[in-house]
Amino acid sequence: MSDILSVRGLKKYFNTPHGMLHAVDGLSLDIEEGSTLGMVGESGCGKTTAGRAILRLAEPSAGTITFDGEDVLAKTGKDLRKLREKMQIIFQDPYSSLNPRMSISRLIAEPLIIHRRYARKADLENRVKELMDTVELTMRLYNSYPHELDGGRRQRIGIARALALDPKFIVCDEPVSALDVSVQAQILNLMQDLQERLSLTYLFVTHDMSVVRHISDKIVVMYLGQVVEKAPSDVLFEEQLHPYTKALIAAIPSPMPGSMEKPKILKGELKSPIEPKPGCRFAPRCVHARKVCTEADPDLRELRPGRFVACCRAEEIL
Amino acid sequence: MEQKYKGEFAEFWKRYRRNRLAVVGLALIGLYVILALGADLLYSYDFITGNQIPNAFSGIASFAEVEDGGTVRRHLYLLGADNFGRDVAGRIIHGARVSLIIGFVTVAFAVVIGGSLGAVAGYYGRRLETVIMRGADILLAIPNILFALAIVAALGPSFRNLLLAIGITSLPVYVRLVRASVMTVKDQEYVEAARAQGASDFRIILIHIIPNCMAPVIVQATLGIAQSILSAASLSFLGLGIQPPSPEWGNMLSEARSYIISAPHTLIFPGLAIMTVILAYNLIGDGLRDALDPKLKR
Amino acid sequence: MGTAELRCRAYSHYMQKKDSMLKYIIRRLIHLVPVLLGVTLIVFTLTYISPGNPARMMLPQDSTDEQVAELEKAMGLDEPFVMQYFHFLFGYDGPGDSFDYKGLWALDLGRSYVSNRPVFGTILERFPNTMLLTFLALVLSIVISIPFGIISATRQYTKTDMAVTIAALIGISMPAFWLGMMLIWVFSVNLRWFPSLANPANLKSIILPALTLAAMNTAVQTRMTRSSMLEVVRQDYIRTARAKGVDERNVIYRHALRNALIPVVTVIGLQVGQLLVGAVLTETVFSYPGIGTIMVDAIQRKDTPQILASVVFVALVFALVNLGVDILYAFIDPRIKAQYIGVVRKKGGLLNGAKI
Amino acid sequence: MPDIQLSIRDLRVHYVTEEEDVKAVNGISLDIERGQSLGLVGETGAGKTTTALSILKLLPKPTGQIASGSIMFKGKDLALASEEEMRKIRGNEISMIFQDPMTSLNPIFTVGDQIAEVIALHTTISAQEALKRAGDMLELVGIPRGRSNEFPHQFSGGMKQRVVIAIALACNPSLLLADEPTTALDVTIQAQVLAMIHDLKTRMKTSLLLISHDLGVVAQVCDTVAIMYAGKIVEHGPLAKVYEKPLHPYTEGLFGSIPVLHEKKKRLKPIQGLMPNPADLPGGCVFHPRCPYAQGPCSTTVPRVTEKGDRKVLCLMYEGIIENRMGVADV
Repeated sequence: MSDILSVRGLKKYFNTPHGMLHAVDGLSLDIEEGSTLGMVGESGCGKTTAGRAILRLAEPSAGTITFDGEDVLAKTGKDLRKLREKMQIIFQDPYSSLNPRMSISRLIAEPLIIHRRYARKADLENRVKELMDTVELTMRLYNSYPHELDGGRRQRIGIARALALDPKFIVCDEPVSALDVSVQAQILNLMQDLQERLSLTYLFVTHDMSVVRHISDKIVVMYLGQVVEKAPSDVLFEEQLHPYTKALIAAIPSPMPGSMEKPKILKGELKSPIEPKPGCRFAPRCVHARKVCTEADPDLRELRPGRFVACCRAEEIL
Repeated sequence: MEQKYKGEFAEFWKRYRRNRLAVVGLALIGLYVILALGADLLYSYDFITGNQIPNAFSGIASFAEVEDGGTVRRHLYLLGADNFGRDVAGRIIHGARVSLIIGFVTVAFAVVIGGSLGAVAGYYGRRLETVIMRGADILLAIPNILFALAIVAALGPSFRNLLLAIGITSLPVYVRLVRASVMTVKDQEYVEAARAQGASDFRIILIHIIPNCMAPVIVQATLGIAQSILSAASLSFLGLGIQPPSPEWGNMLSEARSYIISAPHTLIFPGLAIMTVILAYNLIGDGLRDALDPKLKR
Repeated sequence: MGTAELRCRAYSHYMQKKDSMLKYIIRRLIHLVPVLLGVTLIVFTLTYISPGNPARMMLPQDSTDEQVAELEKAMGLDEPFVMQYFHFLFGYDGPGDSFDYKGLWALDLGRSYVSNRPVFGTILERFPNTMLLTFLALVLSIVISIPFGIISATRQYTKTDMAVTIAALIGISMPAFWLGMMLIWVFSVNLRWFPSLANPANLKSIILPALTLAAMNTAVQTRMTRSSMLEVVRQDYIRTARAKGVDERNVIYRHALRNALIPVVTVIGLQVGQLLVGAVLTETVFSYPGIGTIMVDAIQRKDTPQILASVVFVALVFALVNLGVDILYAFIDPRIKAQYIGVVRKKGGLLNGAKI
Repeated sequence: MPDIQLSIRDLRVHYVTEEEDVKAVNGISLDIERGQSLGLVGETGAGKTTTALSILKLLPKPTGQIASGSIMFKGKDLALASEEEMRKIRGNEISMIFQDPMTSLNPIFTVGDQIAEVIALHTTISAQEALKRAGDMLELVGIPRGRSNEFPHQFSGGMKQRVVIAIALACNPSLLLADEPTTALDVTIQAQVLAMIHDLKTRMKTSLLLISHDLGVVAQVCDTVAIMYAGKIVEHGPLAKVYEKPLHPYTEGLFGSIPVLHEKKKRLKPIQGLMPNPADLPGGCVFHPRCPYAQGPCSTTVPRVTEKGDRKVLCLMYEGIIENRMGVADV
């Protein structure tokens, strides 16, 4: 399988009243066609911004993005709009991502109208019905409005809309975080089924470790705008190479009876990456931090085959 | 499509109706509109502007001989007569026409021009925004009536200048409002979703942004009509608006001022007319605010 | 380095660093300059384009065109627009001495065409009268509106609330000049309690104009206090206060009120400016010698320098008042204050003056 | 003989508006022993928060009403207590931590003042002394006392929640109600806060009612668990036993819905359908429209509590009315 998306050195900075915010600071990743890459981290780690920068919904400050052999950052105007048929996004908040003045059918039809997919109204309607069927929405809701629906159904609309143009790649930005667990499971199953049926590629952005493990083939862990660890999903949960990943996984409260030992607690809190000083960004909270950690940015290096880590003391502390 | 629109309106109406005062306001405006439209049928313009001096200060609900279009007839002064013996009720009804027109025209002008400027500033930002917003700041720095006063004082009192003065002074409010509203809506995820689908800027503004920022503009416009009517009456009261003998509530009050002791009715009724119209628009504005508030929708 | 990144750096001079309060005030003052310049330009342009020749107006009816032209020259009215505006700002030194003035920066715009007195002299002389009236109206409106707003909010949907709501609605709908005349009719003409003409020397005579001027503000502030209270009472931290066992009185007056007053203060601030303007009409109704009556007289007599001076003056005061309110606002709300001053040390907090 | 701290019997809470009558809590019974911690688990709209608010009688007025039932606390029925009596209990004997730390603190008072207030309210000490005690409380929750002069906006979310906890524990309450105390926090901060709650509760011997939608969070701190669905407690028992083998189909569905860290499941087994509208609940067993084991009587017969040793369950399968298809007839 070949990589459908390659990102190299992606940066996205924001100007804030307190200084330059390095939301994404040198992100590189590849996603294999038909696979799911999970991107996980706590709030403020830049994962959402990264997802949007890849689709150029937030204009990247630097870096290169290659999608399906094309240079995404070189595209402008019509070309960019054309490219967006192939790359779509599902948003976190099913409340604010749907235009409240549009009916369900209109919401799903909108991308098809924009790209003039169907000349005849009947064809358009058929396609909308087909999409509603795909995401298991009943036809009864055809003329309803988003505010009449619950979160799960709204998220199904978001998915149907993303699927309308037959994209190859979808950025899923916390698609289930706002949902109750029983509905969350329904949506996760739906997304997995769709991936198999339509051979979709997902970039799955989330803060929920168990969800990311469930759905991803590979995972990147982000901390303050940078990738700290990258590994196949199963392997990552067996053993973590970066002290942050270790702490993150240890902190998850497990619902397994008998596993109620005290979790290892990470001291301190996340600072926002405003004009960061050089050196490992995790160092202030890291129990293993030494002087060397604050001297230079650690590189993301392949410590073991297929497993990358950005920690200069990774070998020592293992 | 039509049926859907109807559904949305029905839902809006259901929410609006909950505020009983707002319904009263709507009924009041309806009444004024009907009176203004039928003003000529009830009282001819010549009659209410022509002098009937012998009947000056006829009391409320009194009868008197009047000359109307060359014939002499008995006339009921429902709300009495003023210093020239003109029918106060007739002048109020004809004045309603003037006030309603002023309110509507000035606000339509301000909403269209100010709104467009605000939308452009809000969506494109940068230098264009800076220029537009500085302009609005300057206009806002001169208090409303004062500015209108200065404009009419400079250009001379006439109906057209009055409209212009009030129109210009109400502009900056809509510039700021629409800009703020566009900026909020612009950052909504559904706008981002539209961009992700490949929609053009034009389509995003027209289909996704404008319809979603109309609510505050509609509310403000309703209150703005009240404000315009009040400004017009104030300017006329100072002698800078509609000139007598044309009937206008403000200039009626200005004339009546001298007869506060002898003929208080000439002072009371035009004032009540202004008050009820403004009250009605305020009530409607409150009702619209509640009915259009997205927070209450869910 | 990508172009977007460069763009980011280019914008960095817009970054607002943590300022001290003083810096904030200075920045706001600097920001005020272009706005005020714009205001003067607009007002000046309006008088420039207004029909009627001041020189001809000042001369007797039978003056010749030459005489008019000579006077125009003496007044500097023959110069181009830009020069005239420049004179307006920085002073005029004409061929004769009688039309010289130092310009707006020195609060000198020459003499009135009608009374031949320095225009700002008249304004500064009468301004304290307007201030007095405005101040009384402000105090009246605050004293009435805040308690009624609170009562209305704490008894939402009761008859009291309904009465206050309707009274406030009527208040915002009543034209000030009409209300003034109605008050005169009732209290001066019929009851003979107060004089119908007001002057600053007689405090009793200012009661009616102050009430008139205060009416609209009172109504607006009452509505604002009510809705702000209702909004704050819904907040989570009010629930926290109740969960602590704070009694209802203290929940309302200590926890809710101060938060609710933050937006009310802004509105009051904006209203101060409106009061100044409302004074124009109220003063006319009560023939009170303030800036308003100067302005109306000047307009009726086409006394250009006097109109110009009074409009610019009121706009200036209006702008300064609004600036003052913004600064005050920053002091009330620690969140905003903290943007300007690093760490806040506050004397007397929650426990001071509290009945425990 | 267990020392019962709080005993709720057949509590019903309704939200009455002009348009509808929302039945948020429909006859729940609960006991919390001294020093014990009970986890109340359920999804949005199950009535968890309403239950907690009705214990403190802080239901939104005038819509929220306790329709029937009793809430016995230290020999007193809180459902009948006066506002005056409740005020003495709130923040003193029973205190509460709310979900969103960002909005739970008053923005215009310093955190020190906010902690001191609750101490001053329920003790007779001087304001000065109260402020000193507030500083002690801050240190207890891991914040330097020097920060007591700062305002809430100067703290991060996790720190704010610590302040909220300090307020809640300041008067050494015998019962602490924690309503989703960590939902708004990041996972590493959540671990810090949970560990702190657990630690303080043990040290101060406080009973705890922990409300959460997260089975993992409850597992960290609770001894017993009650699962709530549509205003009813459908299952109740010792945490280990419930987690080991759920009795109620809804509990089973909840566990089937969550992805697990330690084993890779190919597919989740979610509960079908949606939460019912609390203004229009289904007849019979409220869960029957979504229940994979539902049979004829489920739509008509309202289930009653069946006791199975130290566990309780609300399902017709255990009343012998319908066939037990879960295969856990005997516990």
